[in-house]
Amino acid sequence: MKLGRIWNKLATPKRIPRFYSIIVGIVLVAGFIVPMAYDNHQLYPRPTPQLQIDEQDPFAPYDRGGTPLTAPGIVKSQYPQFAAKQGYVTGYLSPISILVSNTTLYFGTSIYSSPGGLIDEILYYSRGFDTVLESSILMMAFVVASWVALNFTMKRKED
Amino acid sequence: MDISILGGPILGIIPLGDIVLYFTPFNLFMFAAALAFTALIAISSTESQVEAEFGTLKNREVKVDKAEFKLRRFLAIVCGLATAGAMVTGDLFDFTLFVTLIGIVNIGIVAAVKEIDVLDAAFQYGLIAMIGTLPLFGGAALILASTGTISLLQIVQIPYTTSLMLFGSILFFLGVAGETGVAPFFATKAEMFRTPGSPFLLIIHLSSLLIIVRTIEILLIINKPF
Amino acid sequence: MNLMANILLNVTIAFLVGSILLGFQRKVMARIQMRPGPPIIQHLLHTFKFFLKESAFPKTAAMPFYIAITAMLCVIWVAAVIVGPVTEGSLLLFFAIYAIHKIVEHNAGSSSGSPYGKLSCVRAVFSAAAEVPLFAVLIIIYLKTGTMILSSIVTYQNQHGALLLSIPLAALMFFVLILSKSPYSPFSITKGKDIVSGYETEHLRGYLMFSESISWYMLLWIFLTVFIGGLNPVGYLIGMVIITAFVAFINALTPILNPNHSVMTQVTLAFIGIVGSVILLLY
Amino acid sequence: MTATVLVPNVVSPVVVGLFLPAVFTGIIVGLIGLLSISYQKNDLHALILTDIVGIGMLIIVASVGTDLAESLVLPGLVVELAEIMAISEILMSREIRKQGKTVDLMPMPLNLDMEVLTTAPIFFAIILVAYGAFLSGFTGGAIAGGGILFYVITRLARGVPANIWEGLAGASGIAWCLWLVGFLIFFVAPDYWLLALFLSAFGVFIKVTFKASLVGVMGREEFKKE
Amino acid sequence: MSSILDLITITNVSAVVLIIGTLGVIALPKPIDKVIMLSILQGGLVGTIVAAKYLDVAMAAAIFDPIATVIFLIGIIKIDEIRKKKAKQKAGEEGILA
Amino acid sequence: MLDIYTWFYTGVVLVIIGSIGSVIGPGVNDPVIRTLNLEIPAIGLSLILLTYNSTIALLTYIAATTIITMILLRAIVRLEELGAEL
Repeated sequence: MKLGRIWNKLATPKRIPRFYSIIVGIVLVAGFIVPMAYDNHQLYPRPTPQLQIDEQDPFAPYDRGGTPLTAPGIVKSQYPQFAAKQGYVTGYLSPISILVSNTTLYFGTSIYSSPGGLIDEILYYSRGFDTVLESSILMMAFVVASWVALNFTMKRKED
Repeated sequence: MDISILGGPILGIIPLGDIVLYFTPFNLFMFAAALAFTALIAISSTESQVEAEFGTLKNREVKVDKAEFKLRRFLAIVCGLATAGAMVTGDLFDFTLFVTLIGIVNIGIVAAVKEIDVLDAAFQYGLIAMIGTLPLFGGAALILASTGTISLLQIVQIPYTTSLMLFGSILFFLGVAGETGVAPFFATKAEMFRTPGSPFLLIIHLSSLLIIVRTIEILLIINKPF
Repeated sequence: MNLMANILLNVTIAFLVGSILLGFQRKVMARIQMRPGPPIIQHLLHTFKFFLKESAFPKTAAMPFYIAITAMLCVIWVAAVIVGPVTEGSLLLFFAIYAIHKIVEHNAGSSSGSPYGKLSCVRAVFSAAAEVPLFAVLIIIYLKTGTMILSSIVTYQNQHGALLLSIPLAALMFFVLILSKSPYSPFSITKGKDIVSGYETEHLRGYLMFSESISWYMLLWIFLTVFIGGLNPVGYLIGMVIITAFVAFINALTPILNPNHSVMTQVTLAFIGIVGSVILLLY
Repeated sequence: MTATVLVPNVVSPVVVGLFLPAVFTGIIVGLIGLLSISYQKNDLHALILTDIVGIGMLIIVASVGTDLAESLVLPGLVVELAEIMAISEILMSREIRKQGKTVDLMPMPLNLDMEVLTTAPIFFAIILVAYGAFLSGFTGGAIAGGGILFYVITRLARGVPANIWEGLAGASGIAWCLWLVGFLIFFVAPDYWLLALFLSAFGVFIKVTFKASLVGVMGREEFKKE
Repeated sequence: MSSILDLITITNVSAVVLIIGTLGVIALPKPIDKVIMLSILQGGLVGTIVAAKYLDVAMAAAIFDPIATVIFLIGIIKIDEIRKKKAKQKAGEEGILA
Repeated sequence: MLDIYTWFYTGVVLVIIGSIGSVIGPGVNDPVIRTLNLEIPAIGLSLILLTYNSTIALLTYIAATTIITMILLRAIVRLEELGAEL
């Protein structure tokens, strides 16, 4: 029975990733003909690329307004009612950051990746749960990899 | 459209910033089931597998050794919690991360075994899980691009379905199928179940089936046929 | 009526009717195969007998788990009765219940440590891949009626006629699913006689048979409610007897398929069913 | 001087214009990767090629072009990294098992007399760790971790990895708890948001740093076997 | 004339360098040559980042690029050694057989 | 403004050529060469991230690529050492 043989072949572990990738590939090809309408009313929109840097903003490209500890920055989140201190993280600058941003125009990213800043607001506050998961994923991967490495690939004890 | 025609009326929400968890009877049932099984796993010991040996009349007993047992139980509990979380989350991207976490933990549960066949299956499943991140995250991103939001409670209020949303959700479904490794790419996963340690194997199966069921709810929320 | 009493009544009905239907199925099969066969109430008697017998636990079993898994099977099917006849809740919940049923089936096999149970477990995982797509007919129903709530589906059918006529392929898919859940069916690879009935050999049979009866009743109940709709109790009973007899005919005349082929047959049927139904819906 | 546009109402037309080319690029790259995997017989090559698929995924996510998209790229990246690590380890474990115990890996003295390798490590490591500490948070962790990793790989000393390992892993676990506490403070006591922010930022920083340096320990064992 | 000179900006030069590096990495057969071309490629990346005026990112990139190069060098040398050793072993075995 | 498009399309070209190169480029049957070629799409992606001004993502990506390279090379060397037939 020919059909039976095809079914048997498809059930071999080694073939399945290949089979799966073919299926995903076929679906992806459909992406070329699907009309793609981009909704420009997005959450957390950002200014045109390079706009802030061209205007010599020391906090480019992550300047969203606000003054440290007094006024919150502008954040367009989904549920502002669920985040009591929204915008404060964005507006926060650590003392070092204030110092450095006064001396140079090209401070850019580093200021905002120190505690405070827009990405911190999203990563730790409004979408903080995502980061919990994300670091859990990393941790689990490390648990798995390090366990296997310690017990099998590095020590290679008899077992 | 209202979310209550799918899983029943909303019984409550837990807001965590932009990520809002919601409970309908449907979500609550699966949440409770996942937690119940996780609790069961936490207190159970493993079985020892008895196999007949070739050529003699003796039996061979395959046991899970202590260190391996602890690691696998830990991973299984994490997997159970992740499944429970995925059942109630109301955020598309949060869901994808839960699914990925489940995928990696599933690989981990069988990664410590000694059978080559099982390891091979785990590796192939891992490959699928890695390929699956493209449709999974890509699909979520396309849905975000087409709707402007990834909160399911917001998406459900959009009255129409664009073709990009449909395309995104097909990709998303493929991604979930790859990440959890059940239908229709079943053989890799079934091969993994030959190893001893049944409570842990339960969680692999539990997570993938419940995730598939939940994905179907999510897809029905995103795509509105009428 | 008091909710608690309602649940109790419905569970009792489900159990009794389910058991007798399963007994009836055996009888029909026996007659087709020119045997006298056991009496119709045999399944019911068996269940009681197993509740009274002393239980034995294998030394190799994974302990609290081994017992809890059978209790879990009972719990989920009682939950199904609550969602179904008692509150007429969401179809998606049935989907979830069915998924957990597959999980329990799988783990009942692996928790005893017996190699036969293990094979049954591996096959349960196999067959899950086929049965979950089959269960996805619920989505076709949703696409057709625009709701997942059972009471609304019944109302829809009162207005537009039975779904059996408008989406026959979906009904066929669901029927294949029912078929695969019946004893001695060509798709029952998890309980095949080649692996000594799989997980069923080892476990507390009383609980297993109890939930088996309820699950059989519930599957038929869902089929009748969703595809024919608005029946009175007598109508339900007649419908169940007819389907059981029909299933018995099929089971008596077919062998058990090889696991791969069983799964792939189901997947192929599911594929045909889903694609066909979607095409029918679009027209 | 501050910018004229802080937060626009709608996404800038430049980004909207780039959306289609970016998504198509992502799809094309994904297709190339998928096709190559589909005819790839060798498992190691298939693993390497999944990286391409991951790049396709990141392009599609980035194409949305908002701040949200950027913060979604980060998890995508981490998932990719995590899965590659776990799966490559499983592949090695499988192969070692396949070869059997008799295959003794011959210790291979590695004579690398390159100037770069003796002077560069400390310098680079110090710079990177300092820079990472200054950045803190997610990126800081990655950068400082990279520094330690580099140092550990190239260092000639060959210590006892298991002990260091457990210490590092424990530290990163504590850091993870730190970060969880920070996250909870945000919602339980929003008035202490500054404390929460610092806990989160440094928790993640320490965690990511130690994770990356664990890779280094793994690598040292690999390359510096005497 | 000046219009042509206008084209010589950091961006365009980096783009050209990037393309050259790409072709080099793909086309050259030997791993060591590839590593050298990779450095050119990374130089192009740093140039582009500088053109975007993100100096601190450029700094990080400039630090990480040599690290990647060194990792590649270690890997290549190591793998070369293994292959040589294997070839020698094989030759030795054949010698014994002969 | 033109700069943005230059970066973006250079990135696109790099990503596509690079991935084709690491799939069917000369000598890619050697895993080391394949990993080396994989650096090209990685740099292309960096350019695309730069276009969208996702600087923090870019920074993290540059760091992560190094780690991924390291992991892959470790696997390659180890498997080569084993003489594994995959």
